[in-house]
Amino acid sequence: MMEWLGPLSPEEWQAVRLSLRVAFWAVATSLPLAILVAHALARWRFPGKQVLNVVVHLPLIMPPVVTGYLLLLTFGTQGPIGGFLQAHFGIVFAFRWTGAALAAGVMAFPFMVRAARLSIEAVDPRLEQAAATLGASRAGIFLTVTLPLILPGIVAGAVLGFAKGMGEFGATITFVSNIPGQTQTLPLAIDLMLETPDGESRAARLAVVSVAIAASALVVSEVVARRIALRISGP
Amino acid sequence: MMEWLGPLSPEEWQAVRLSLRVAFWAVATSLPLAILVAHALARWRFPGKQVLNVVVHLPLIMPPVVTGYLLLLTFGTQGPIGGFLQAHFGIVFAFRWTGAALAAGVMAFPFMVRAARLSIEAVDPRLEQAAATLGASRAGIFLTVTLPLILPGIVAGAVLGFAKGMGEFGATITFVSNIPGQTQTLPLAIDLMLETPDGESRAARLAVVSVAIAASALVVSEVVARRIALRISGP
Amino acid sequence: MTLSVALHHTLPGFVLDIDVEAPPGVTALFGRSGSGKTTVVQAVAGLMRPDAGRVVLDGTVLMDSAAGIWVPPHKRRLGYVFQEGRLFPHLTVRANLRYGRWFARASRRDRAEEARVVEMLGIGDLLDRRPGGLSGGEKQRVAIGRALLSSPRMLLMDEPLASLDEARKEEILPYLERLRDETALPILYVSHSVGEVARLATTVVAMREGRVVSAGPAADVLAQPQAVHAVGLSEASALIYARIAAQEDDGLTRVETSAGPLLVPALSGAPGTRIRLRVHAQDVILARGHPGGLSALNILPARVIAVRPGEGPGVMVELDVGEERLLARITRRSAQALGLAPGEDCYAIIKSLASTSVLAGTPGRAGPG
Amino acid sequence: MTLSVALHHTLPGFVLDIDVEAPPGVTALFGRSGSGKTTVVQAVAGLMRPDAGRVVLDGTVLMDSAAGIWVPPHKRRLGYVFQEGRLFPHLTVRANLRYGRWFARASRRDRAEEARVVEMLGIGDLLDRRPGGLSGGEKQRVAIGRALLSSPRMLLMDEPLASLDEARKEEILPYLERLRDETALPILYVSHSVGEVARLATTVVAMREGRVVSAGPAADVLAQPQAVHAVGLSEASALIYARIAAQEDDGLTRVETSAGPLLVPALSGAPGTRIRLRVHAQDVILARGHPGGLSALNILPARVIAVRPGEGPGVMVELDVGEERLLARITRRSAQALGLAPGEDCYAIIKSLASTSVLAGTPGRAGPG
Amino acid sequence: AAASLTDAMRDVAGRFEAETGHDVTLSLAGSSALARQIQQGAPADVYISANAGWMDMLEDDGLIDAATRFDLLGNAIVLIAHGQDAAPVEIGPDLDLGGMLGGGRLAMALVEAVPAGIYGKAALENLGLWDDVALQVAQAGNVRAALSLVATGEAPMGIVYATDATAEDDVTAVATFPAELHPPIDYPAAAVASSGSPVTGAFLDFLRSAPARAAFEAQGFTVMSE
Ligand SMILES: Nc1ncnc2c1ncn2[C@@H]1O[C@H](COP(=O)(O)OP(=O)(O)OP(=O)(O)O)[C@@H](O)[C@H]1O
Ligand SMILES: Nc1ncnc2c1ncn2[C@@H]1O[C@H](COP(=O)(O)OP(=O)(O)OP(=O)(O)O)[C@@H](O)[C@H]1O
Ligand SMILES: [Mg+2]
Ligand SMILES: [Mg+2]
Repeated sequence: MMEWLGPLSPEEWQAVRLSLRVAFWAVATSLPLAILVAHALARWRFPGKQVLNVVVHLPLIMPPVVTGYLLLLTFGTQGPIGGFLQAHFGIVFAFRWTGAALAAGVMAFPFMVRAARLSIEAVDPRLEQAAATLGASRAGIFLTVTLPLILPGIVAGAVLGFAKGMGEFGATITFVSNIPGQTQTLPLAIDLMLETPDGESRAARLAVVSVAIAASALVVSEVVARRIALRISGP
Repeated sequence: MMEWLGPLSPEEWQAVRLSLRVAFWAVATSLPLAILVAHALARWRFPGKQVLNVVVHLPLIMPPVVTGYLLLLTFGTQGPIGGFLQAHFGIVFAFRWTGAALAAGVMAFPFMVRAARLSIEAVDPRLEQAAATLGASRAGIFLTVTLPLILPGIVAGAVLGFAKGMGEFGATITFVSNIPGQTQTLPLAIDLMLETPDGESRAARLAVVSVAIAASALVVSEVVARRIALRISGP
Repeated sequence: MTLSVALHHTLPGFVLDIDVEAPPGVTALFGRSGSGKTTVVQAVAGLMRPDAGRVVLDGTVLMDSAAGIWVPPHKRRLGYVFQEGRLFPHLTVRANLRYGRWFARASRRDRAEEARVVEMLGIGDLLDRRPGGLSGGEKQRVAIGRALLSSPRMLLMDEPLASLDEARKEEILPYLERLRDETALPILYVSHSVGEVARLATTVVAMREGRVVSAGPAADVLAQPQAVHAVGLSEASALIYARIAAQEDDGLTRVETSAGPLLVPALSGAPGTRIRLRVHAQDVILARGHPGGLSALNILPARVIAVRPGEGPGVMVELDVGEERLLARITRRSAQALGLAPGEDCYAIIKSLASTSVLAGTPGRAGPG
Repeated sequence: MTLSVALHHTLPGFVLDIDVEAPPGVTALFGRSGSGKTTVVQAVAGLMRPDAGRVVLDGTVLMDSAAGIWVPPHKRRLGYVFQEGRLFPHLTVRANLRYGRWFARASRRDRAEEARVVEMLGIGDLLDRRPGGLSGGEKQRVAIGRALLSSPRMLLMDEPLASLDEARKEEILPYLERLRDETALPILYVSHSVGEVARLATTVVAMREGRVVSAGPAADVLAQPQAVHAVGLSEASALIYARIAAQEDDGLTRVETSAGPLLVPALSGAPGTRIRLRVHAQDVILARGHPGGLSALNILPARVIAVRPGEGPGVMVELDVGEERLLARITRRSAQALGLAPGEDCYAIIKSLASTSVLAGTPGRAGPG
Repeated sequence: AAASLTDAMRDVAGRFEAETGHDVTLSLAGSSALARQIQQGAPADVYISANAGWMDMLEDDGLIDAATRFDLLGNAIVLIAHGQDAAPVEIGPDLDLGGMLGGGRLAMALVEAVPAGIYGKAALENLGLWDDVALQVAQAGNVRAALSLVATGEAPMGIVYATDATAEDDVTAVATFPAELHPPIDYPAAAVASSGSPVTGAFLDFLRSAPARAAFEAQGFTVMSE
């Protein structure tokens, strides 16, 4: 029981820090792409739109292990993209925290796209038209009208993605394994503890930490989103 | 290679049917609650709103294994709720497909709530006010104005939930184990194949089936949602 | 039914503070943009909770901040025509029109009433369409119909006719007059058009920066200098009461006023029906002697009560004609040339009787005196 | 700059089919609700793609379905005041006003211009607020300001003043007149108010059910019977041209018309400035002999051209006064009593000169003849 | 290394580091995931599998240095029951397993995939009991999950590794399956073929050393003698 109250071990701290880093970068790097894809799905017309839509949702549909395995096949050092990136840019995903971030980003992607898309669809196209008559180009309209109006939805989506990134397990362990200090995020650490005799209470403690972090992010995002929404509808 | 072309084995068919049933019921039973919770989060004011919000998101934040474990502790035959339901209503979740549906529903819940909530927040409250002046009570307003207006978002959320239900693995196996014909959904069957040396090709085949089903649902939902949206904004 | 509204509400940069009693009939809220008219209407509808206040409709307390009474909007049964449409985008025009009936306790109004409203508003062709593709004026007409058909206890209309053409207004105004007179439905009416107000209003409440500058019977307020300020000088007018005497052969109607007979364009109404005429101050020409050989048919003997100089080259001459009061806006130059001064007699030539409204339902005169 | 618009577009239950040329100045689109005015404006702005058509602004082809030319809306540089506001809810009023400048190639208009517009629209107090809490009229004023300040090549205004009070209109209309005259900014103006149209429009296009029923110089169209129908009988009026002669001591301005001098309320403008007067048919009284002792200062000799009977008890008398044409709406009874017939001489007594607008920038008369 | 070796391997790795000064990076996941990662070029030096099958597969693919392969550890599987003091039973063909379950579930790890499940199924088959209970088996994702099912009482009985059974208070190992009933439970270790590290061999040797043996035995494993 003392364990409950005691401070986290250095290794546990490491997992916490790593999870934060992984979830943050997962969201930070994939969010812009998610918004772009959401905009395309909501407002553009192009052939293959439905295909793009399905591809975006794949990580959600497939068992995470399959996603992780596919990531391993494509972004591993032997994979076509992974090999290319390693050869030309020195970017390695395999068994690095970057790979964990990639896995978390991929898994969180559908949620961010969904949130952004629902928000974009709720923007009154007549406002965008008004912006066009005032001289704003498509990109200008997006940056000055659409984006500010969907910010609450984006914040919601980002936090959803962050939470998902904090909790992502299956694809991560399949893709980059469980290497303490490098790819052992909180969920992996928790899982490992659950696999270990007597690990439950330590696992529970880490789970609480994990939940606390994601919950704080959630609450903060609520406040931020509400403030933005108020600014839009308020005086 | 022949395997690729051959028909699914009876056991695989069973997994497909089971997955469909599980995902369908997971969505069907939790969607109304998700809409209610989304409405509460979007429009009501009550103490503990943030707590509810965090609770709703827990399945997303926690590693699925932990969620499954918690489900086992509460909805298992020995758990407080599971025991109660079994004693008074004869409802058993443990090691049944109903348990798989429960796990899928719980895991899909945050997505459905998010989608419904974003849609509700996009409904112009002035329309709801107008309905009130015309004599509609809070429930009347919800049913005649809010709900029809958020239908596209609800459809999107439901399909997201369905896709998640089709892909849910960690919580399901932890809660109801892998019992062929009873709880062995597609992801569990795929996982089993992946755990077996040389199981990849069979796993891939099932993964394709799984993706095809969810993708069809996605495409159909897109069409439905677009039609509803057109009806709203169109002539 | 009477409506009494006392409100106090503070917004950043704007304080609403009013206390008005509206007798039965149409109460017009009048005032410049941003003076708080919509805010008042919203408070009556229950869509805005004022810091403090009390709203009583015909003895029913709709809200009373002191007593903690708050009737929710859907129980108030007020038909609200919003300044900005607010049609339900997912419903057809027909379903929009019938929306209120779904919730009305009794569906008092029947199909015939619906058909009549649809016909009057000219929206018969739109019934199966959705609001998305309607033109601005079409939307507004559907919104009016929706409020009318919700069996309201009172109508709240916020600039309902602003986006409509004159011809359409001419079709809707008589309907509102009938509502006022025949069904005695109280109406709170916001408008910038003095024409509409003069024609419809029993009571006028002139507002300015959240306060009431003058309130009272339409005839009195519209003739008041401070109200005239709110109204705009060129719109100043007098309301005089008359009684239909006879329908003449050539389509004119002869009415009897306390100052003598007048001929007005055809008015429906049996002899004896009480009516109200709006006489634009700008439409009155004054003459010292009785002028002959003019195309103007209406010439009334009058006595000058006052000559009020304005800011510009004009003066406002207040006249006694019989028991009525008339306003004439003429140039100072003419006033001097004609030697008009209080007590002098003259003739008022009335060119056009801008709006005439039948007052069938109003028992007796609605003003003091 | 001239605008030429030819459009053909089919909607379920509505066919738009127009082809109009608009010379420089203000072109008013006039017609009943649902006649297709907004659709035309949207096509000009590029917010609607007609089935077929061609829009040319001053030589620049904005769209041509036959040639496959399509200039996207943001490259057209048209300042559009929408019928329904469309302010950006996330931006302050100030940012809304400046929005167009962010994208204007050159920020031609400076701070002074902005201050002037803000002052004219009376929105100085609102600059730091967001549109959410603005009143209906305030929103509309900001929308006008936003369009004005976007350095447009042309203004498209869809009922811009509908929700404003008379006093505010009186502040905005002169500004629009100045724009028309001084900067020669072409304006496509939709309005239901004949007053506004008569005052502003160089050209009037009367529409009905998606078609043009008459188009041409304002003076001509507003006097036409079929246009009068679109306008509403009570709004029929003539436009006559005049030149400022002198400013009198008592605040009146003496203007010279081809038929003789008239006195009008103070008009700014140097002697010699060309102006246009709108004379409401209803404001004209006719007399056989020269009437004396009247408060009306403006009496012009006239000759009857035609006496057109209407549907009711009234007739429309068309008159020659000097080189101008005047309309008088009087009762049939008076017409008979006075023996008015084509060719007869009489006097036209003009009570009020409803709207007068200065035509400083217009070189010569804008109509044919 | 296989996830089930977590604590033992941490201990061993710590001792190795202390002794030699070399850093050891542990990658702990399911044997299958690790095998696939090695297939995809994971920069691993030593692979310790909980399942000979995956090691065989890598060996067939030439991804491990077959010469270095040896069976590191052994384990036993036990029958466990819920509760602190369930009565011991005798394993034999006439064991009334169905009766003991009383309609409840027999918790095992995946019987087709996870070694503990495979061994358990083999043992039951050899006893002729499999067909009786096959429909009552709840296959958990791993041994620990099966253990949890019994610990919570969700399943009255289960089959797990002896090493796991000792860890849980709420279960009692009521019998140990004789080793001859199932294929040998071994944890093979081998050097990965692509390993470039000079200390790979030293580490493999260390795994067989006395300190390592002590560490493994402390966790309940039997260390296979050469
Ligand atoms: N949330 C708010 N914060 C600050 N001021 C507000 C807010 N809401 C309304 N106001 C101000 O209150 C005043 C009254 O608004 P209201 O809508 O009642 O005006 P109105 O008389 O209806 O005007 P209009 O004729 O333009 O519709 C306006 O000046 C408006 O800017
Ligand atoms: N999508 C559509 N489908 C069918 N009819 C349409 C559609 N969009 C517009 N219309 C019709 O086209 C006609 C012209 O509309 P428009 O908005 O141009 O009218 P308007 O002249 O601006 O009227 P108002 O003065 O009321 O604003 C209307 O009758 C309208 O109902
Ligand atoms: Mg208002
Ligand atoms: Mg329009």
